[in-house]
Amino acid sequence: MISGVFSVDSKAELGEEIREEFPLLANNSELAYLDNAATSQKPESVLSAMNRYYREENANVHRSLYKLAEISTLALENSRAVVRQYLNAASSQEIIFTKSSTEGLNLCAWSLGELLLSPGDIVLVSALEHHSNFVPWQQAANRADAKLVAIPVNEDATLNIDFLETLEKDGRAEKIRILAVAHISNAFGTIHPIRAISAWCRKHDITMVLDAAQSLPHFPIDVQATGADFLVFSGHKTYGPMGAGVLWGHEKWLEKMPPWQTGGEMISTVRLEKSTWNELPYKFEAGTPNVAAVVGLAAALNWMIATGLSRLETRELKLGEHAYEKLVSVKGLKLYGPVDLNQRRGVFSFNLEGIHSHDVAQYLDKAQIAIRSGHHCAQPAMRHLGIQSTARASLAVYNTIHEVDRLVDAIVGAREYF
Amino acid sequence: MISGVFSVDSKAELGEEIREEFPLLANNSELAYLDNAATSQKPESVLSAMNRYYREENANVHRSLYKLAEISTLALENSRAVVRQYLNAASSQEIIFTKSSTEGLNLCAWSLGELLLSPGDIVLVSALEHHSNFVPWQQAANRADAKLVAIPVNEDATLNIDFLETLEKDGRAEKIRILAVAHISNAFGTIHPIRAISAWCRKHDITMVLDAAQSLPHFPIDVQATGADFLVFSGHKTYGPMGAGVLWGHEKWLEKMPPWQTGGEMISTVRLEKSTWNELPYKFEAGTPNVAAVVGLAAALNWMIATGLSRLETRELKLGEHAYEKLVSVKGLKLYGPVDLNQRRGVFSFNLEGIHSHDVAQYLDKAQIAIRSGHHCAQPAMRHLGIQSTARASLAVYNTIHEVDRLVDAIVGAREYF
Amino acid sequence: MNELDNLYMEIILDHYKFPRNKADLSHIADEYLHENPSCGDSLKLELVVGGDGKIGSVCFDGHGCAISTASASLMSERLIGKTPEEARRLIDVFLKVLRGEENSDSLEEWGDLMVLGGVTQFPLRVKCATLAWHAARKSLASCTE
Amino acid sequence: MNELDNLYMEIILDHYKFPRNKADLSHIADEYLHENPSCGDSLKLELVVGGDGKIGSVCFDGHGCAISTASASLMSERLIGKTPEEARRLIDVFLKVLRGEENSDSLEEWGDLMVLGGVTQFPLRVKCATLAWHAARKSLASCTE
Ligand SMILES: Cc1ncc(COP(=O)(O)O)c(C=O)c1O
Ligand SMILES: Cc1ncc(COP(=O)(O)O)c(C=O)c1O
Repeated sequence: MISGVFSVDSKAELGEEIREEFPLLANNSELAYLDNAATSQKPESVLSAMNRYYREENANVHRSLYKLAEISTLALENSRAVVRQYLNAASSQEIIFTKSSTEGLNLCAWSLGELLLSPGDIVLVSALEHHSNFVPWQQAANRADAKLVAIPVNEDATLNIDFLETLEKDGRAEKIRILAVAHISNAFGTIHPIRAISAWCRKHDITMVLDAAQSLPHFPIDVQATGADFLVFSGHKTYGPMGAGVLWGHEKWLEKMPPWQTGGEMISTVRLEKSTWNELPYKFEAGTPNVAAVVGLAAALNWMIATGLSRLETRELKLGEHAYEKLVSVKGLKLYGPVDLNQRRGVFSFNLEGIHSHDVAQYLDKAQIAIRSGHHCAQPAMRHLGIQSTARASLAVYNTIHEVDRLVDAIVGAREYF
Repeated sequence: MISGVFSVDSKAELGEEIREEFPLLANNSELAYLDNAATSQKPESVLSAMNRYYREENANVHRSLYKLAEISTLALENSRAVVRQYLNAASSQEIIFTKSSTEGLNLCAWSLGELLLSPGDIVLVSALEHHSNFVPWQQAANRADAKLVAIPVNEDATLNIDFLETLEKDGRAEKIRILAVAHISNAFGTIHPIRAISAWCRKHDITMVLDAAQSLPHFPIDVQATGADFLVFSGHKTYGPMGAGVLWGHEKWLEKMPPWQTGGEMISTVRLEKSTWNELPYKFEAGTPNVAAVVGLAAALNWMIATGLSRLETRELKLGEHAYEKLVSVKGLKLYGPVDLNQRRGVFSFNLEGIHSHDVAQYLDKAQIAIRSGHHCAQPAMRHLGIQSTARASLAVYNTIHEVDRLVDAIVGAREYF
Repeated sequence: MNELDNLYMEIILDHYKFPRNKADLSHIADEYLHENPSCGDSLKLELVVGGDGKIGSVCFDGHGCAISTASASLMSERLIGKTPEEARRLIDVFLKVLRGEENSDSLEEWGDLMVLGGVTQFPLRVKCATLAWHAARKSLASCTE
Repeated sequence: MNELDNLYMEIILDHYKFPRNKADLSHIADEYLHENPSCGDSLKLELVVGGDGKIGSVCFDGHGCAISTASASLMSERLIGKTPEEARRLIDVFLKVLRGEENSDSLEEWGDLMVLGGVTQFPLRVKCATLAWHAARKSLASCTE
């Protein structure tokens, strides 16, 4: 899944020394941080880029003529160019900075919803979505008197894609205006067949929103190759800082969509009766942008490129294989999600027989292993699968084989403790 | 305007050494940064608080049981408690973190607008508002088929408060549901009579939204004493980082208001047909919060308290008086805004006869003096006053008498250059 | 793992494995489910006040962790025989202790329940320990007001 | 202040103080105002193509800084006598140079206009220098297509 834009470096395999580039981990040598699907740690280069920004370049952007504002504006726009290139978007105008995936998805749901939805229409989501790609669409459908329909989930936490055929047969496909789906499920790690889905959307003239919050951290994505019309991701899950997210959208849609948040920077003229809007991408960026965070996000993408995208991916795949094999062999452990390793990435959701996942997580914490327990903001999926909560370990490139082994040992310990 | 919550320290007057606490300024000894109404520089303690957070405490919040997440959650909630105390809000539930004032005002306009506005209603703003407190209300009024009315502006950039009487007499006062007004005008520095306005709102049962983006940097505010129902401000203008803003609202309103952005963290249960919402303040905080920025914001407020709120204010008032006296004596310079110094704070908007403000700003930049030129996101006010643009110098506590003198000298230089 | 044992006292693990007053409450509509939104735990509670004005039975049903299950189990034992007024007072004290607003010594006379005081050292588990109590608070509010 | 002189060349200051082809265009509705949203500058433009298919007159009106006024003034001189097609080509080259997509040498044969090349060193002033040209581009689009 390496895109062709970057020279794939041929350097040696990435080793555990990568962990040392992350100050929080370097300062906590005993910590096995396995909650990467929630948020990632940040490398030194990201922290120092933000720090440098505040110490040398901080100013408000766009509207000032002095040198510092020029530098700050450049910092913002250069970061936008980095994101554009990383995603292979057609132009920088298509790159809208948000504070998070959630904000990007809300922007789509409010603005695209207003543009496209009429009473009786359908918004199609999957039952495997994170709440941030589910509730905004539910609310948008409500506002428009449209209907929310969810692609059901199979036992192995894959999408029941046959359902698309059902929608064709019973005529509902014609009424679908928007389809919103994750690239990878944050709860189970399932990789969804997004090219098949986007091809189906094309066929039925459906606008597709892709939630890449869990995929962008694991491999680069060429937005034009996805076939989607929109894509969101969060910097803080991608080795970048909190407060920097990206919404990419096709210019043809962004041009037509009404603005959502209004205020400074996004206007052209303001009169009492009526305002007109600034050009893209500013139309969708009301208020003072978080330049420092955006600079940090660009530094994170640059760090990934410099470290080598294929090396990162290779290392993660290896860790993932190891984790999978170890976990499935633990007695009394039920591992959720696809059995085919090619259909999953990074996330391992499980339960120990007779022990609540909270108690497992608490036990692991005492062994300095940080995992998550709960519904992972995916209640509809949990309900479909008839589970209340799971323990979830999720990987990033700085994790080690040893940490995975410690995880498995501690799980066995927990089984005995309770 | 010092609130009573903090022990007002009796230390000696603040001197210019305060400038050294700001790394960007310490590194640029020649820079006279006079664009503080746009954004402030940040003291070392703010930068190191954020840095420490990422190096020692970074994790996602709320939903995890491990130690690091507990620490990160505490960092978030302790910061909320700092803001609560600083504003003297009744409870932490009333403190909602946003990315900026703009986002807070949009939240109000969307959610309060939906709750309160019906066809024929009136939203009252002032013609002196920043676009971020104007356009969202214009759009909310449009959505509800309500009307936007603006309090007109006098020649000296004060509000024509007599207009409120007109509204009473012609019966329009009865139709006003929401009044949104700035505490201090970002374009002219006018302090608006907000207590008189809030008393008037009480009388007419009008919900009042106060935009404190330009006042909170200059003096502490006791939200309960303002008489307003909502207040917003931006951390980045208050010695804090970008990406952290605050919306304070009365619990009684926040409870009734529908959520605006939806997604992770803000839900209670999610079903296909319907979702229910988390308790306050989380109902309004969808998605991963920007904990680092919020930690930086709390550090900024703590820095102000530790430095001494009355000392900060005294120093700024002195700088302001000096700037005023010097500027009004420059030949060919028209200074906008109130002539009564008690009615203005921090902002000096002016034009030089026959010279466009852009050219003035460009000239000043070459003398390492950073000011702003343009409409300052206040087109309605500019139109009311019949001006196209102004040059604007705005002060913060780290500015010096010498910088103000350099400003004035360079203005004289510009007058001769062009 | 000493600290962990402070949380998972033997009494708690016992009530987790053998919860008292746990019953099938599937006859109660899902509407009346009490949920902890931050973790997915949910609980139904049935609280019956007898002719003598005292709580005759407290039953619960649901999915929860050791802490939330043990807390519900311990609570059920404690509330039976109390008047609604007494129960409300008890609940308020308990919630205050768990929120850290009152010293956990206040639980000292509560017998087995005292062990739940250890949860205060695990702030993120407080919600688990209080789920049942909030549910009881709500039931009591609706049964007498 | 050498650098500043690169921006405010004498020719620019001259065209600012004595703009050519500046006229009262209050008869043109505000709808047709061209604005630079980031700074508040605004401009009206009237461009007349004569019977010979050539631009006979270019007038502008508005409030702007030295750069935007001088640029409008210099542009007006340059466009008069050109066919709409030629004018469009000129405008496109100018915009490319100012956006940094083409070397400013391209302006070398443009006479006085060359001085505007200096603006490329002041990225935040590029919008000032191009306002009139974008306006002309729009007028030309509507006058022939
Ligand atoms: C698949 C998916 N979508 C959306 C989100 C929301 O991201 P954020 O909290 O950064 O807005 C997440 C993060 O938890 C996620 O995993
Ligand atoms: C009075 C006023 N309100 C609102 C804003 C918007 O603040 P932000 O850009 O931080 O959202 C500003 C900032 O320019 C302002 O001065």
